[in-house]
Amino acid sequence: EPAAEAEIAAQPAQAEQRATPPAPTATPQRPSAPAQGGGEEAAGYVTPLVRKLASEHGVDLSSVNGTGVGGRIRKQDVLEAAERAKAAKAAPA
Amino acid sequence: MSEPNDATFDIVILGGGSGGYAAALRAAQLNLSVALVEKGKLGGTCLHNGCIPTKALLHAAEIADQTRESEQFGVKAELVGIDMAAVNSYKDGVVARLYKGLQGLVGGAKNITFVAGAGKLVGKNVVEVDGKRYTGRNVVLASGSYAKSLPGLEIDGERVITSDHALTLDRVPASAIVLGGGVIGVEFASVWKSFGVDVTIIEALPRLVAAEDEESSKALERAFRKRKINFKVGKPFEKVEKTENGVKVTIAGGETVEAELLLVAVGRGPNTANLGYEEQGVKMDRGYVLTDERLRTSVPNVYAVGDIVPGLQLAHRGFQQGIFVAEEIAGQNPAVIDEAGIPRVTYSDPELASVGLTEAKAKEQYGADKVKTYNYNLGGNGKSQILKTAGFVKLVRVEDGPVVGVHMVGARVGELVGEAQLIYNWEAYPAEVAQLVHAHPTQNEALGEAHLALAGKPLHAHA
Amino acid sequence: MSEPNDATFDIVILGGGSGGYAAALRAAQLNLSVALVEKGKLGGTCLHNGCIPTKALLHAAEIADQTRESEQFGVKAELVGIDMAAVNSYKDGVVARLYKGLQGLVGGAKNITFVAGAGKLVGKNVVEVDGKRYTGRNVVLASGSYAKSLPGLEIDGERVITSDHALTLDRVPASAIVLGGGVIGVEFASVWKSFGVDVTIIEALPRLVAAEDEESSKALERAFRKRKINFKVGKPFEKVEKTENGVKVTIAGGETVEAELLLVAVGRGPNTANLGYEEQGVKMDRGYVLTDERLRTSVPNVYAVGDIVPGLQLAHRGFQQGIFVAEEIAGQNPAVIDEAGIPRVTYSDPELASVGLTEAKAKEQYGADKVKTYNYNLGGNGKSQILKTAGFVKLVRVEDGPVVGVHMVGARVGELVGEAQLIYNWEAYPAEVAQLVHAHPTQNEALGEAHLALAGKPLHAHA
Ligand SMILES: Cc1cc2nc3c(=O)[nH]c(=O)nc-3n(C[C@H](O)[C@H](O)[C@H](O)COP(=O)(O)OP(=O)(O)OC[C@H]3O[C@@H](n4cnc5c(N)ncnc54)[C@H](O)[C@@H]3O)c2cc1C
Ligand SMILES: Cc1cc2nc3c(=O)[nH]c(=O)nc-3n(C[C@H](O)[C@H](O)[C@H](O)COP(=O)(O)OP(=O)(O)OC[C@H]3O[C@@H](n4cnc5c(N)ncnc54)[C@H](O)[C@@H]3O)c2cc1C
Repeated sequence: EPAAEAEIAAQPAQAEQRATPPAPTATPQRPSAPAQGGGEEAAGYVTPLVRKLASEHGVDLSSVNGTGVGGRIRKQDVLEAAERAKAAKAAPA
Repeated sequence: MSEPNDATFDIVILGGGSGGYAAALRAAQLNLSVALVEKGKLGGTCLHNGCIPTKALLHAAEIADQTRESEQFGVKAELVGIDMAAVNSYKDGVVARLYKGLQGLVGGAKNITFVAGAGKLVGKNVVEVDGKRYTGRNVVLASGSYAKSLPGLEIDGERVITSDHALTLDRVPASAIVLGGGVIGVEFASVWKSFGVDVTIIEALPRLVAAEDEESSKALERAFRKRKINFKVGKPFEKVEKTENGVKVTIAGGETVEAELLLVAVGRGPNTANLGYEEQGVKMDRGYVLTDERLRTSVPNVYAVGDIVPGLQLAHRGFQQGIFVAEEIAGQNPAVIDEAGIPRVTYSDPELASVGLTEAKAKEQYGADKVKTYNYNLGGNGKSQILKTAGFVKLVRVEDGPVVGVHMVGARVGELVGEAQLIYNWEAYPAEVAQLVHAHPTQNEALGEAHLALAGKPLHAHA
Repeated sequence: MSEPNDATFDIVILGGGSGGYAAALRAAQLNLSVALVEKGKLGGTCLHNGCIPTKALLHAAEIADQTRESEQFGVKAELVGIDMAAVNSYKDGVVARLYKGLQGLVGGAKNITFVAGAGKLVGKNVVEVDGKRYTGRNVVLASGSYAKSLPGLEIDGERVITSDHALTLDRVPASAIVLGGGVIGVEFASVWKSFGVDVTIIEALPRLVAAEDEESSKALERAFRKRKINFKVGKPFEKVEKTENGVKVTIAGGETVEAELLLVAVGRGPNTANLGYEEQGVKMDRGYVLTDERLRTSVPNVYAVGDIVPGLQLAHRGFQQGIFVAEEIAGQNPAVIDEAGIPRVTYSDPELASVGLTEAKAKEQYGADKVKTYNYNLGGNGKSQILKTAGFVKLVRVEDGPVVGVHMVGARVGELVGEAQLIYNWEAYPAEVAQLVHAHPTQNEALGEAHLALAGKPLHAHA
């Protein structure tokens, strides 16, 4: 048997597994919204650029639903939250 | 939290490599009690047979090359030769020092019980070592990987060897064939060429380091051609025969290559056979342990980390996963790891470094019309000119969006991946990096220049 | 916007160094018409007599050292000697290639008119060159700096020299005294020692590289002591006398040092005398041009950039200021530059790199009880062990706040400053960096480890 087949097979197979994560064997659970401020004890995932953007737009990160990998809050999420807040304010009481 | 007085631990970890020991150290910090089972040496593959010894060889290789080419820089020197015994004692010295440091860290953690011996999962929460049972409220599988071979290709440790043997070679061979043009293969090819070996790489896939961006492969191939490292890509291996003084390899189409030895570097297989995983109900696929994104296996409270989990086989992925699992068990609810955000370095000469998506992957994910790239040639980078290295920094971005891939080729670019890692993981836009003008003259300046150009304001570059 | 048909430009720039040409290139991109006046060579000090040639010498020095110490790595080699003519032709080759590239960039920009000759500000918006007047809606002063001396210390270019002469020296002196332990002084001392020169640094301030964090100075001094680079700190220079074959320097207290030559590296003075600045009403202070944070001088529409503006005298600060001014004139309202966010690198062996505040400055600014630091020793960093370098990564943070200073010492750490620059300027918290595990084994991993430790979760470090 041409042994090299195995090599060809091995790498793409791994790559594939990478692209499509193995079927979850337990219910995947979304991490709770990252804590603000990046305190050491805080779990979750905040990035400085998102934090800055949030503070510029007065967005409370704990109220933002992250759409990035594993629930990471993306810039887009912050901008959308800011838009919603603006719209809500503009809307008649 | 609890003490192992009833031989029950918060966590029993099977394997003391990058993934296992990182989990143990982080768990201990979080006041969890740990049994860390290791049959070989604490530190595992990376420290003893992987990352560290190979990078020591690569540095000795760099020194050999610089000495050989020193006249270009005005330094008159003569390369007398490679003293392999001395190279090995340098390499072993580095490993020994780091090993001692690691032993100090693990030994100094009061709530880690180090268990020397081969362990087996004999219950869903029990690891047995030499007849003694260690029960854990949680178990972490971290048994690592081994150098694979191909069917019918027998490793004899003399003429047909793996990286394990290559790392303890007591001589510089006259010639070598490297089977496999992945990271490990090109690193050894690079070392050997610098040591004066006539090297040929054989790779079944159409390019070297095929997991990298296509432009990176092309640049590496160009550099290797210049270094007179032979390679044959796109042609699978067919067979190897012993000759009087070495080996003869036949590849598809009938072409043969002869050399003193053959290094088999066709990948690493998960070290999971006969360890009781399947018997205890852990779901597996071709020997790999399947987990969800929180590294849980199919058995409750049993986690897996490192090379046995499908994905990138890298030491720092093991560290990150080990830390993740410890924090998860401690109830800290850590953020899921983005596999694409893990930096990748190939330490050959030239080095390759990347993080995020290749151009091809980004186009697949976002659509070809939504992806923009910029390639900054190191020809415009002063420090790279000083080092006389060639290469580039290539950025992949989403239109009106962040940088989603960074790909670099050139001497020493591995060190630039730390910055690239922040850019990718923090989803920076080119303009956010561009406003920070980098130190002159550095190589990291090339990363800055690439962002300046992609932000529409090139400095030392044409638009 | 406008064409220079009536000899009126959007911007007239006086000086084609780092600050001036960056302003010109950015302005041209923004469709402004530019007259760029340069009396010497486009590229200025940095390209021709500063950054680039010194770093070429430092790389030749690195090669010499590595060859000398190659046996430690198992490479048997013999250092025959330094061929200064060859070193210089390597150095000049690098400069020439980059010069050509820069000329291409400036020459290729349609709306930049390059004016060769010495300019003088003869009106608030007029620069005269060889009798010809160039009028600008805006003027940018970018005339740079020159090597200063001390009162009574005469530069003869033979035995008492500045960096300009040191860069064209056609021999390796047997011994040298370096007056000034700042960046330029320690870089030359480092080069010469590697070339085999017996070097003594004399510095009036109490430590070498006194602008850096005190721990960085200490580490550099320790390393220099090990390299047998002599230095005397805290004692001002008193006088120099010629001896039969060289010079004799007397320092405060009467101690004398003799050597073949004396390099005067006591700082750079602004090149602003007799250029018409004061006559046109530009406010100055001891020769420096005063500006506000938007780089406006006291005369409307006259800006200043680079070494003539008080602050860090660094090429990339000049780039950044040049870009800023061009964008400001184009009405883009760029963000003010944070001077502390500009990275600083000393390219000696070992290298020093820093960004943000020193520990002392941070304590001054935030209060001593509000500042936390962490010093990660490179002894725990695999790649640094492989390079056999010593040093550290030190972080300075505000309690419950961001990292406000990063200080690094060790071979090649200059390349890590790109990442440090993002951390400081993006105001990252230690935990935000700590969640990204760095590539193993790299030196940038040490930056990661320091953040892990400061975030309370050390990996390869004791807490
Ligand atoms: C030549 C080479 C070079 C490499 N270079 C790099 C590099 O530069 N950078 C990088 O990031 N990665 C590199 N790697 C990959 C890296 O070494 C691995 O990704 C990493 O070691 C995986 O960690 P791990 O904990 O999963 O497994 P391992 O490090 O393999 O550790 C597993 C441990 O488990 C132990 N074990 C196994 N079974 C049992 C048992 N039954 N009982 C008790 N103990 C057991 C083993 O003895 C071993 O110590 C390299 C690998 C190789 C081979
Ligand atoms: C030895 C040495 C090493 C250095 N190393 C580094 C380093 O590694 N990294 C770093 O960041 N910085 C380094 N510097 C500092 C760096 O060179 C300066 O900060 C930078 O060059 C300043 O740029 P500039 O545009 O203000 O001035 P300059 O580069 O000095 O340019 C000013 C230009 O104006 C021209 N000019 C002056 N007067 C007139 C006139 N009347 N008419 C026409 N033209 C005129 C000059 O000819 C010159 O070309 C180094 C400096 C030295 C001396």
